[in-house]
Amino acid sequence: MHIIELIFSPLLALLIGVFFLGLARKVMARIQWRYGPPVTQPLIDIIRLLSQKSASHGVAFNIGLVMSLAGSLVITLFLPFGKIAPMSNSGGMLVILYLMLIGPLGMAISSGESANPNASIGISRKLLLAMGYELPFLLVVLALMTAYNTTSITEIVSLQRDTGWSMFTFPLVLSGIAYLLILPAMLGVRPFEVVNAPQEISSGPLVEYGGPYLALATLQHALAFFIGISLFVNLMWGGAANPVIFFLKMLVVFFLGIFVNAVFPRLRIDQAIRYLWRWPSLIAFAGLILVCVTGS
Amino acid sequence: MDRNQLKKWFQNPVKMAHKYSLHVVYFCTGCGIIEIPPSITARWDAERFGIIPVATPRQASLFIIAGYVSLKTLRSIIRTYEQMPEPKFTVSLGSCPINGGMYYDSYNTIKHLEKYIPVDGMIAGCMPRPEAIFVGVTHLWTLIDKDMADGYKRYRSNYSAYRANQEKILGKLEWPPLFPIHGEE
Amino acid sequence: MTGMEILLLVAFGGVMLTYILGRISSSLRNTFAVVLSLVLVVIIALMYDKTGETIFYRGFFGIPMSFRIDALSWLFAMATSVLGCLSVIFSLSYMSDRKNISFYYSMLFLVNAGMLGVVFSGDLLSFFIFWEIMSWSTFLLISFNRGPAVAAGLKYIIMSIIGSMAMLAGTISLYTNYGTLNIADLSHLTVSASPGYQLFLLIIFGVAFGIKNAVMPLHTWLPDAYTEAPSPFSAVLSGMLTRMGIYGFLLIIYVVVGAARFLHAADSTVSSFNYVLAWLGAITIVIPTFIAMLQNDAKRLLAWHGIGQGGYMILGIAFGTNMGVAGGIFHTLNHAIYIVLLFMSVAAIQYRTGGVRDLNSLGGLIKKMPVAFIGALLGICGLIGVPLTNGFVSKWMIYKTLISGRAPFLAFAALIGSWGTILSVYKFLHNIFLGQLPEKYRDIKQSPFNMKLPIIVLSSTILLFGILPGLPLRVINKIVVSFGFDSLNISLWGIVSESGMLNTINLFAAILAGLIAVWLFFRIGARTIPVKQDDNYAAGAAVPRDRYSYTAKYYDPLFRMISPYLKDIFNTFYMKIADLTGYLSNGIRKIYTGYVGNYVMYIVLFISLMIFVQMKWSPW
Amino acid sequence: MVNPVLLIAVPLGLAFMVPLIDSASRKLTRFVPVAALMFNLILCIRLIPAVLENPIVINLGGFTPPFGINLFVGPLGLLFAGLISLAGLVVSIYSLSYIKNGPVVKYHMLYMLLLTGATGVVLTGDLFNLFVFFEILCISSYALVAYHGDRAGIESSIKYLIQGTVGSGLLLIGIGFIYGIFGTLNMADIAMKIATVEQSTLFVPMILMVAGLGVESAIFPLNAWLPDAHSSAPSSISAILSGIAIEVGLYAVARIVFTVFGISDIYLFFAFLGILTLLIGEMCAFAQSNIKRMLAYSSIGQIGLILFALALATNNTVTGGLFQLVNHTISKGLLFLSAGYMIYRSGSMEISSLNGMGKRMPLTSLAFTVGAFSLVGLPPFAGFPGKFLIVSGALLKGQMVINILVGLVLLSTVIEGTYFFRVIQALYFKDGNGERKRAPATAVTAMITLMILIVALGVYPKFLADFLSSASSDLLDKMSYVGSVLK
Repeated sequence: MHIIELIFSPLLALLIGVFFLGLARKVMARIQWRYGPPVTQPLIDIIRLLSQKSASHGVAFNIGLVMSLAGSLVITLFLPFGKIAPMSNSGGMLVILYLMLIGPLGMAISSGESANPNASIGISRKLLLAMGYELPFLLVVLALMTAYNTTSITEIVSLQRDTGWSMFTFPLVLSGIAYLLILPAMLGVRPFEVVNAPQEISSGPLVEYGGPYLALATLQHALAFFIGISLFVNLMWGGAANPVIFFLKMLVVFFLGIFVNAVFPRLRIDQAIRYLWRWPSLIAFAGLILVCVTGS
Repeated sequence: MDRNQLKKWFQNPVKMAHKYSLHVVYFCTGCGIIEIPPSITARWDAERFGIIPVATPRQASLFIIAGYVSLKTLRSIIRTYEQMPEPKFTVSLGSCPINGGMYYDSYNTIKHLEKYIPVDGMIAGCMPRPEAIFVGVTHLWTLIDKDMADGYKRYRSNYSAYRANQEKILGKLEWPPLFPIHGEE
Repeated sequence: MTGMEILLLVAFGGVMLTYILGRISSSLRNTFAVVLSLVLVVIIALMYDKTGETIFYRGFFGIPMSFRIDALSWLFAMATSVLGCLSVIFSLSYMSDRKNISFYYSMLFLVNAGMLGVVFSGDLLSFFIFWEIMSWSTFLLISFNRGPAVAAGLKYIIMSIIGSMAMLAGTISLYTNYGTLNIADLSHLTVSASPGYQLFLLIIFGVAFGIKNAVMPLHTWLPDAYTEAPSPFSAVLSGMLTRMGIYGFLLIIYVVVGAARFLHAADSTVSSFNYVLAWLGAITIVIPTFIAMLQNDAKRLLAWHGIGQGGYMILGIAFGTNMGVAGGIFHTLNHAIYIVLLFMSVAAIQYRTGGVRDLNSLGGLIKKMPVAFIGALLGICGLIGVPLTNGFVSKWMIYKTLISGRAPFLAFAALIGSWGTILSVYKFLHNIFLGQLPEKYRDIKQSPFNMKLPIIVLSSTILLFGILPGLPLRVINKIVVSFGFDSLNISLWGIVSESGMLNTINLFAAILAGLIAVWLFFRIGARTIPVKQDDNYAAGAAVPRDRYSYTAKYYDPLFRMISPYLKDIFNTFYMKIADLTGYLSNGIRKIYTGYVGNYVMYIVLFISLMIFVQMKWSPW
Repeated sequence: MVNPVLLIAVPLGLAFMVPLIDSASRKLTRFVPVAALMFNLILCIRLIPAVLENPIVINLGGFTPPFGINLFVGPLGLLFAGLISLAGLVVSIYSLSYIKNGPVVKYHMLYMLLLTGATGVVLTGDLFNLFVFFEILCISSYALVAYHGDRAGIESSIKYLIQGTVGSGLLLIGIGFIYGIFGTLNMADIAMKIATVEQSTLFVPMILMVAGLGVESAIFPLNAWLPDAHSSAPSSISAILSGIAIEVGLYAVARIVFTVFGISDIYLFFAFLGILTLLIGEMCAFAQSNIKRMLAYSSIGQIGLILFALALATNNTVTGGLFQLVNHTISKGLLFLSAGYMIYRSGSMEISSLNGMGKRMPLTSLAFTVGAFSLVGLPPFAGFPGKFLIVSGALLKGQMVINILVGLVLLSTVIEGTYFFRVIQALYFKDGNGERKRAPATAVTAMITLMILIVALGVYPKFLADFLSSASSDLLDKMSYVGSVLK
C-alpha cells in the first residue's frame, strides 16, 4: 500500500496539474468569449514537444531541468492529498519549504546555462518575485506552526479537524487573509506573470527551451500549480480526509486563481514586490503577532 | 472526436499531436500580420485547434511568414527557421512570398521564398482573410497526415543548395552552416 | 609527551621549517608543506574520542598552561587541520607565480598552529596567547596582496586588538577573582559567581568573540579582509578562523559560565544575555544577506554571506537548547566546508582569468571549468540549505529549535535570510558560470589537478554530511552532552524531535528516484542536439558577442527599493570614530608647540596644578 | 666579592681615558665603551646572587650613613644598572659602525659619561649625589642630542637644555628644602625621620623634586623636550635616551616618592598622571608621520604606563611595571636601532619613505616588527607578560576608578597597535624602490641580541620575574631599605 502511494501520488499530482493547466486554458477562453482548446490540450502539447528534436546548451541545461521537475515531484510525496501523504514522517513543513526551492533553482541553473539574457532577466524576476511572496508566506507559515506548535504538515491538517479551518479560526484569520492575497503570486498567475512575459522577454526562462525541455518545463509548471493550491488547501482550509473532497477544494481555489488571472493586467516586477511587501506582509505580520499574543 | 480520430490517435499519437498542437512563431514584418490578431482572438479563436503563438522559435513547430520578405528580414527568417526544433513546418501568407506579388520589381524584396527556406504551404491572397488561414492549416494537417509536410527534411538534404542561395543574395552569413555542406566534404 | 604536545610542536616547528626550506628550494618546501599538513590531519584524527588534560608549561609566572582535548576541541581541530591541508594543496598552484611564497606558507602554518593551539588550550592564558598569535599572523596574511589589502589588514588588526583587549580584561578579571585560569576549574568555580559578574564575563568575552565572528555591530573588518586576502587564505579565514569566535562563544557560555545550568533560572542574567545575543544573530543574518545581494565582487559577496551565516551559528548556540546548540555547532562545521569550497572555486576562476573576480565581467565558465562549477553549485546549495546538502540539516535543526522554542520572529529572520541568500548566490553562480562566455576567456584552460582535488573532496563531503548527517552529529552530540544538555535523539540519517522529524536517507532515496524517473522520461523524447552559445535566440539576429548577457544590475528593481536602507552604517560610524581619533590626536599633538617658552610654562603650570590640588583637596 | 663601586668607577675612568686612547690608536676608541659596558654587565650578573640575599651598602670613604655618601645596591638598583649596561653594550656595539662621521671621540666619551651618570643615579643613596649624577647624565645627553651639529639637533638640544636646567634647578631647590628641614641628605635617614615632621611642610620640597625629576622622566606635561630631542639625536642615542635616560628619571621619582617620602596619598594622583601621559603620548604618536617622532611619543606613552603601574604600589603592579620597563628598554632600543638603519638607507624619517623596506632590509624590518609587536604587548613577546602583570595587579585592587583606568590602558594599546601596524604594513606590504642591502654586522648583532631577549622574555618571563619581584619589594618596602642602610 505504501509503495503504491509512493509511486502514484506524484503521478496523480502530475495528472491533476496537467488537468488544471488544460482547464485553465479552457476557462480563460470561456471568460474571453472564445471556444477554447480541449482540456487535454496540454497533454497533446507535451506529446508533440517530446517528439521534437531540440537544441541543448550543455549538461547543466539538461540536468537543471531534470532536477527541477524531480524536486517538485518529491514535494508531492510530503504534501497530504486527502490522507495520502506517503513521506510525511520523513520531514515536515520545513522540508517542504526547502524542497520548494529545488524547482526554481534547477530551472534557474538550466536556463542560465542557455546563455540568453532574456532567460537571465526572467530568472532574476522569478527570484525577486519569490522573495516578494516568501516574506508574507513565511510569516503565514510561522504563524501556523506557532499556533499549532508543530512543524509537521499532517499534524497541522489533523489539528484543523478539531479546531476548524485555520482560515476561519480566530488567531489565524489574518494569516488566512494574507495568504489569500499572495496566492496569485505563488501560483504565478496574471498580476504576477511578469516572470514569463512572452511579449517582453520572450517567455523569460523558457526562451531557449524547445521540444523535451519545454515538455519538462510545462510539467514543472503544472506541478508548481498543484503544489501551490494543495498547500493552501492543506494549511488554511483544513485539508480533507477524502481525496475527492480535497480535489474539490483544490478546484475551488483553482477557479479563484483563474478568475484573478482573467481580470487583472500584469504588474511590473517592482510594483509586484511593492504590493507583496506592503499589505500582505503587514497583515501577515499582524497575524503572527496575534498568534504570539493569544497563544501564550 | 469520432472513432476514426481515436484510431488515428492510437496508431500514431506523435503525428496527431503535431497536428493539433501547432505552436506558431509569426514573422510579422509583412502586412499579413494584420490578419493574425483576429485569427487568434475571440472572433476566430485559433486556440481551439491548439494553435497558439509562442515567443521564440525554440518552442514553435509552425513558422508563419506573414507577407513580403525583404532582404533584411530574410536573414532573420533563415535564422529563425534554423533555430526551430524539428519537425517544423512553414506556411507563407499572401502573394509576395510566392512570387513577389506587388513587389515583383522591387530591388529589395525576395521574389521566391522557397529558394531560401522550404515552404510547406502557401496561402495566396493579398491579403488572405483569417478563414483562408484556417483553410491553409487544415491543408497542412492533411499534409502532415500523409507525411508530405517534409520541408525540414528537404532543407536537410538540400542544405548545400539552400545555403548557396542564401549566401548568394545575402553575402557571407554570420552563423556557421546548420548541416554539413556537401561540396566541401 | 602527549599527543597534543607533539601536535603543537609539529605545527609550530613546521612554521620555521617551511620558511627555511623555502630558502633552499621551492619544490622541497611545497612537498614539505603538504606532508606537514597531512601529518597534522593524521595526528588529530588519531586523537578521536580522547579526553584529557596535560600541563605543558609553567614558565609564565608559574601559571600552569595546559592542553585539553575533548569532543569540542577535537571537532574544531579536525576541521581546522583538514581545511588547512586542503588550502595548502590548493595554494600549490594558486600561489606558484607570486612573490614571498615561503612567507605565505609559513604564515599559513602559523595561523593553523595558532588555531590548533586555541582549540586545544586548557586554560584561558594559553588560549589568549594562541589567540593573539593567530590574530597577528592573520593580519600579516590579509595584507599579503598589497594595494587595498593594506587598509583591510589594518582594519582587521585594529578590531582584533580591541577584541583581544576585551578578552585580556576578562581573562585577568577571572584570574584575579579565582586565582586560576584553568577552564575545567573555572567551570566549577563560576557556579557561585554573582549574576552581575556572569553578565560582565559574557559581555566582555562576547565583544572579543563577537568581533572575531563578525556579529553584526562588530562585523566591519570582515568584508574587506575576506575580499583582499589571498583566496586560499580567504577560505581558511572564512572557514575556520572567523569561527574561532564560535568556539570562543561556546567555551565561555557553555563551559566557563556553564550556561546550561542557568538558562532556566528565574533571575539568570545568562538567559537575557543569550536572548540579546540571539537577536544580534538574527540581525546578523538578515542585513548582511541583503547587503550581499548588492555586491558585484565575487569574494565580497561571499564575505557578506560569511557574516550572515555566522548569524545562524550565533542564533543556534545562543538559543540554548540541545538541538539549537548542536545545530549551531553543526552549522559551523558545514559553513566551513561550503564556504571554503566557494572561495576555492572563486580562486580557481581567479587563477585562470588572471585575478578577475568582478561578477560583471565573467560568465559562461561552466563549459571551461566544470569542476569549479560543481564546487560552486554544491557550495551555494549548502549555503542556501538545499535538501541533501549539509547546510540543510543544520539549518533545519536551528529552525526547529526556534519554532518549538516559540520564537517565530527569530525563525522568521533565519528563514528570510535563507531566501535572501538564494538571490545573491544565484547571481554569483550565474554571473560567473552561466550566461555568455566572453570572447577573451574562449581559450581558458581547466583548473590544475591540485585545485580540483580539494574542490572534489569538499563537494563530496557536502553531500555526505547532507545524506548521512549522523556522522558528524555523533561527535556534536557528545559536545552537547558535555555542556550539560540532554542527549539528542539522532541516528545515522536522521533526527527525531518532539515536534517532527527528519529522515535524510528517505529524502535522498526519493530525490534519487525522482531524478532517475524524470531523466528516463526526458530520454524518451527525441534526441537533443548540442549547440554553441552563439546559436541562440536573438529575435532572428546573430548573437552579438560579449554583449548578449544580463549580469550588471541583476536585481535592479529590488536594489532601487532597498539600497537606501542597506548602508553599512556601522562601518561609517567606526570610520567616523577613526577620523575623530585622528583629528583629536592631531589636536593634542599641538600641545607641543615647538616654542620653548611654552614648554617652560608647562613646568610652571604643573607645579601650580599640584599646588592647586593640594590647596583644594589637600590629599597629602 | 666584587665591589659595586666599579660599576661607576670603571666607565667614569674610561670615559676620560678615551681621548688618550684615541691618540694612541684611532681604531681602539670605538671599542672602549664596548669593553667598559661588557665589564659592567658581567659585574652586574655576578652581583645578582649576593644582592638577592641582602642589599649591598657601600659607604664611600668609610663614613657611615647618615654622615657619608653611600651606594645602595639593592635588587632594584642592580636591575637598573644591569639594564643600563645591557642596553649600553648593545647600543655601543651598534655604534661601532653606525657612528662614523663627526666628533667620534667626543661621542664615545659623552656616551660613557651618560651611562655613568645613569648608573650613579640608580645606585646612589644620597640625594645630592643623585643630583650630581643626574647632571652628568643630563649634560652629556644635551651634548649628544646635538651630535650631528645640524640645525634641528642644535635647536632641540637647546630646548632640552633649557627645560632640563629648569628641572635641575627645581630639583636642587627641593633638595635644599629637604636639607633645611632634616639637616641630612642621606635618603635612608630622611626616610626614617620623615614621620617626625608635619606632613604639610614636606609638600613644597616634594612638588619641587617631583617636578624637577619629572622633566627628565617625561611625565606629562613636563615632557615637551622629548619628541624633539629623541627625533633629532642619532638613533643610537635615541635608543639610550628612550631606553635608559627617562627610565632612570622615573626611578628617581619612584625612589623619592616611595622610599624617601612614602606618602601613599599621592599615589592615585600619580596613577592619573600616568594614564594622562599614556593617552597623550599614544595619541600624539598616532598623529605622527615621522617615524622617530612617533617612537619618541610612544616612549612617553610607555612611561605613562609604567608610572601608572608603579603608582598602584602593589607588589604585582610594580613587578609588572618593572617588567614593562625592561621590555620598553629592550624593545624601544630595538625599534630605534632598526629604524636608525632604515632611515640611514632611505635618507628620510617619513614613514612613507620606509615603504618596501621588508624587501630591501629583511632583517632590520624583522627587528622592527618584533620590537613593535612586543611594545604593543602581543604574545609571545616580552610586552605581554608586563601588560598581563600590570592589568592583573590593577584589577586585583578591585577599585572602580582603577578598573576604569585599566580600561583606558587597554584602549591606549589599541591606538598603539594601530600606529605600529601601520608602519609594519609600510615595511612589508607597500612597494618602494631601492636596492637590497644588508645592515652591517655589528648592527645586526645588536639587533639580534635584542630580538632574542625579547622572545626569551616573552616565552619564559619567569626567569626575570623573581628578580623583579624582589626589586619591587625593594622599592615598596621602605623599612627594610632604611634598615639595611642605617644598620
